[in-house]
Amino acid sequence: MTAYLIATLTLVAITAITGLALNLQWGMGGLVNFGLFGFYMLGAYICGLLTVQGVPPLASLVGAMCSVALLSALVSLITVRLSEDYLAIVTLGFAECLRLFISYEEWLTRGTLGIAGIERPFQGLVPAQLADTALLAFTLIAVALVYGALQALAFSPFGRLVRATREDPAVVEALGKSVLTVRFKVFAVGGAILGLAGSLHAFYYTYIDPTQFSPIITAYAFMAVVIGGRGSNRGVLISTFTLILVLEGSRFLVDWVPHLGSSELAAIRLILVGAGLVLLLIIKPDGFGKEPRSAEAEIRSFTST
Amino acid sequence: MPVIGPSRRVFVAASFLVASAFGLSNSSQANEEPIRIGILAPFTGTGGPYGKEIEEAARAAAVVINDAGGVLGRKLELVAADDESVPTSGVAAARKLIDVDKVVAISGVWSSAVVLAVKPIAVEKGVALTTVGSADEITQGENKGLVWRFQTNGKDWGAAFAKAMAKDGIKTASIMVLQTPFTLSTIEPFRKAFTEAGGTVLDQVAFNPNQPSYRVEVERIFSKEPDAVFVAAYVNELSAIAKETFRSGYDSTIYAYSNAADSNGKFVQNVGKEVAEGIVHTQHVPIAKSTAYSRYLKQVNKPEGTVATYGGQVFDQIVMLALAMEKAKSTNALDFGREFPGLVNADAPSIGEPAEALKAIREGKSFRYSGAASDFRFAPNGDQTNLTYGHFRIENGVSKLVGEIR
Amino acid sequence: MLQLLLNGAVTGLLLSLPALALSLSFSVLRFANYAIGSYLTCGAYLVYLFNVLFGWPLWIAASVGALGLATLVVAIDYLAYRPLRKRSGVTLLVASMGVAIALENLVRLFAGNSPRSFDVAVARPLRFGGLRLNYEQLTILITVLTALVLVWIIFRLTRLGRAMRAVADNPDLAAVRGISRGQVVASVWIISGVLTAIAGVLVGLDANIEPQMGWNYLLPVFTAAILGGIASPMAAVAGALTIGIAEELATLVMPPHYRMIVAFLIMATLLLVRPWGLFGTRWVTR
Amino acid sequence: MSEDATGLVLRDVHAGYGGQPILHGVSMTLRKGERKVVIGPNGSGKSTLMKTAVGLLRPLSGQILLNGQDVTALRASERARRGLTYVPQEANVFRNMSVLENLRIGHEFIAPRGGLAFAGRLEEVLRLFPEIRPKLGTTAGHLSGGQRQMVAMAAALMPDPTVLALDEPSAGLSPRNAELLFEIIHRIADSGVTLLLIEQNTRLGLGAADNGVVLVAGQVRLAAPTADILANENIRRLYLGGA
Repeated sequence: MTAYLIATLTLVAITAITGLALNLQWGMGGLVNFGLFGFYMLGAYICGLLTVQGVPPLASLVGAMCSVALLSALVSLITVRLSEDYLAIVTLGFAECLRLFISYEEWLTRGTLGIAGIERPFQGLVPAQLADTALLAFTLIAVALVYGALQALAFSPFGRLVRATREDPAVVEALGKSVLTVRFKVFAVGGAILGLAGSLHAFYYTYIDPTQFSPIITAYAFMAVVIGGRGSNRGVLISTFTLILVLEGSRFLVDWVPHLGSSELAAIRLILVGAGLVLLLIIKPDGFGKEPRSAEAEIRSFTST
Repeated sequence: MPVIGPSRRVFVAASFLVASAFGLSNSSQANEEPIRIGILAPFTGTGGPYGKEIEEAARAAAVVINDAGGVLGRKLELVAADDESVPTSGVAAARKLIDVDKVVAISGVWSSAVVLAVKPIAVEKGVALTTVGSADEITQGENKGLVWRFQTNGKDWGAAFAKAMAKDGIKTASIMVLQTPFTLSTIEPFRKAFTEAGGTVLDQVAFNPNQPSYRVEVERIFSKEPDAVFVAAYVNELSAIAKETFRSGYDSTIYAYSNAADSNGKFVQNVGKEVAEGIVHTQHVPIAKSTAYSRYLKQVNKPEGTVATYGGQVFDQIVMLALAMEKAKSTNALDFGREFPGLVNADAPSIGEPAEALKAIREGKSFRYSGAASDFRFAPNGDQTNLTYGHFRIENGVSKLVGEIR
Repeated sequence: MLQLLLNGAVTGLLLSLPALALSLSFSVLRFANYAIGSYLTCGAYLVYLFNVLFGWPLWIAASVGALGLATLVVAIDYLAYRPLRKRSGVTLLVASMGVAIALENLVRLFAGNSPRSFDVAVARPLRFGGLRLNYEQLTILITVLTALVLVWIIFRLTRLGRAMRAVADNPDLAAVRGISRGQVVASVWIISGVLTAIAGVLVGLDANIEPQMGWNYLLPVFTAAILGGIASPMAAVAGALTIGIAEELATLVMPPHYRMIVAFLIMATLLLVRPWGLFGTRWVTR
Repeated sequence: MSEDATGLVLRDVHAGYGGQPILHGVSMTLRKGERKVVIGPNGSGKSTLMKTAVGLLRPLSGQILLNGQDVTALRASERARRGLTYVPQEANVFRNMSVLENLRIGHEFIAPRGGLAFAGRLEEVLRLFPEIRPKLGTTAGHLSGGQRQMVAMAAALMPDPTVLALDEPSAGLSPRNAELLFEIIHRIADSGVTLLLIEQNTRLGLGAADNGVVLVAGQVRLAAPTADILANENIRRLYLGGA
């Protein structure tokens, strides 16, 4: 059981990092990145490919973070001209195309067969029984670092600028700041965090293939941010925990309701997940947390129109 | 303030989860308790159509074994979990099976990608992994005698298609392949064998799972009018493609896997007799002539002659696990896993009835188990060898065995 | 070449009904309904129920199924979306993801995972010289065009149509002009429900009925709607045709499995040049 | 018809956004046939008052009566059907629809069924606005600001309302166009409609009304005939910019 809890907590931590990245890009910056899972996948693949080439895991992780940050920043260039909904579909399409590319370009990515035997950080230094615990510790440190960095960013002048850009890009331009530069940075930092989350995914599973990455990752991240309360990093941490608890906890349904077929139970489980999500949105309108520097009234007037 | 409410609720839920899990793990420690085997199957997602067949077969086998007195005096208990046909969910479900339910083996496992993702955990935790996944990579690498494939590997199956075509006098063929590890693994061997036998491959297209339509692919492949088209896909894609081919007015013969083109009779039921007419499929046999297979069909209330390939294979998995544990007198997978080859490779009389086989082990008699899905033997790496492939043709809605290929 | 154009146009028409339904609900409710795919699936299964289990002729089954789906869609709006109406579009989008997951699995719970077909015999194609047109394509062609004409008439020439366009154009002004938003919202859902159910039947005829069928159409439908300019429903039809034909023609120059990339590139380029969509007029967010 | 023949009454209305009140107890009475203008500095709550009066904003407390009946709980669409029509400040036409369609929508959801026929009303309204007759087929979004304002007013007049509420009709117009528009407002007022007007341009606004209300910080500072307001030195200095 302990081993299962450790594994599940690692999953919570990775999802939390993804949620934090989205909270920066969409929660604070207002950029609807539906292609989140593509950047996450890219992080996993770059990290995985580098590792199996013999690059040390930590170096692969840094490499993945840098490359995803760069690519992500490039994608931000299209945001200038696109409104919210269009940005959503363009990033989603981009991610889907990326997945097609990874599925078919076998010479580079091993295609649908995936990459097996990815080495974890400190693999040789930790006894095998403690490997999962070590990875959990490593992941939790990563969560703490990302959380700390994003909190610092949220309270910094740049954080205010990001929020201002979300509220009214025209005003920011009028103040002589470049909206594009702000978005470029937001996408780059968010991309680096997604690269980190993807790399941790690769370390956790030690095997990656294209079917592991689907829009459901994006959906979970959005659920985490919306339930957590848009803009609140602490809220995201609480809501990811709740989310994974619901998703994983529902696997135990099988043990409590033994007289239904597994196909039916599997379906019931997912029905409950979907309905639970809607219910949570209805009964918990403001999520679990609040945005720093309470720009609440402003935010509310923004979201209600 | 807003934080207190939810976090308390989270805490309560978490402790509930932990408590229930401990309840389970404690109970599984007592010796008279049942031996647990995990069924990891695709109940939702791409593999959804096969999940039920897999679970039913496993349950049928467990009933047969338990009716024969169980294993080492204990009952077999199956715990099913949904892998959603996705590796990430598969890993989460497998971890729950291993760490919470304390299963000694994970069986079923349909998707090759799920197997590849679950394998490192199973090997690390010393849990047996029996699968119907077909990708060659599954049995490669250090598996500690834990990973056993109850399915032909892609290489042999691909070659079998080439042989079937040669027998049918096919000169030109094209390939439509679903982009998954298993389906792809049959393509190169097929090409090689088919060209060596003097055939010509005209064209090949790959397509993605869950495409809204296959019209483009059908148009491209069938418009060149090859004698045959090898459609390497599952029942959903094959159904759409077969219908599309028929109503587009093309006549090339479709060759497909039996688990797609028969799939328990569902394929014909889905596309109709007219569309299904003349489609050729292959699968390792005897299926139809085996004692174990008849036992399986009887147990799940299916008529004689039903071709349920995954079902037969999973039935064999559970029976073999039971026999191996009984023979090793251990529920530790590292011990009983090694017994697999000996149970089927022995040069001794064949037994197809699981109850008889169990009895034979208890009495120390020498025998070999002759499986439901095929009369297989095991290679040391975990692959089945020595398989015979059935060569079926659908005529008037029914699959007819027209020959055998070795 | 001509064959490709024909096939592409038919595929595009198939996309156009759900794309129209999507942008219709978007234009009035200002949120992208992610559950449109699972509505399509539900519609197909409802019709399957009447057609195969009750043995009714397909067109009767389809009519009853369409009404059934419309009722379901209105009920979902009442239960899930209405309590969230004051919230941001993205909150509603996330809620619709929840609805999508729940609905798809509700179908799975009752109908299982195996692919199914309507009780309609598959027939060989009609041939016009070298051009082949199969009966499903013909059905799609006639049904979709009829549906589109009807929707156009409702839109342009009826009181209800004016009310819908007014709410889409300016909800506050529509309210002070005496238009009850609640009724318009309900009508929009009913029309979307009917259109989506018809699309479900056509997709089921074209491929299979299976729990994932709507999900598979989700991305092309969204792309088509956005290509047309998501807030202008009739333009979604043009967007759908563009996608259908472009993907088909793309296979002339690249492997078919990459044809989605072509659709994506067209969309991305177009949005950069005309950020308000192909045929849409400029529409201001917020 | 109620016995005291009042058009619109607001009683101690508190209203605002997100729980933050902007109006702090506003009361006013608009008699039948009266022309009343609300003036006041920016942010004094004029628009909030208007939105509350027509039903786009629900008051936190207080009461609103229309023709003697309590309409506080009714939505804008229901108040419109009871004879209160409204021309918002911006976005006052359906931009993607033709002028004719705008007028039709102004009529068909409000006018009682079996009441005045559309064609008849259209003629009457076009007599008030001869300028838009040639533009009937044009898409409203393509009109100039002044023309759009006219279409908006015409649409609001289509159902033959008892009370017409205008929110800053001169906003965004050139002084010349604003003058022209107010000539039309005079014409409308002369047709006998009860008029509630909010106007930034106090000179034009006061010129078009019988009575004025000065709103400051969400409270009524002064309610008096327009002539008295124009004569009031303090008000002149504070709000009329010495005009």
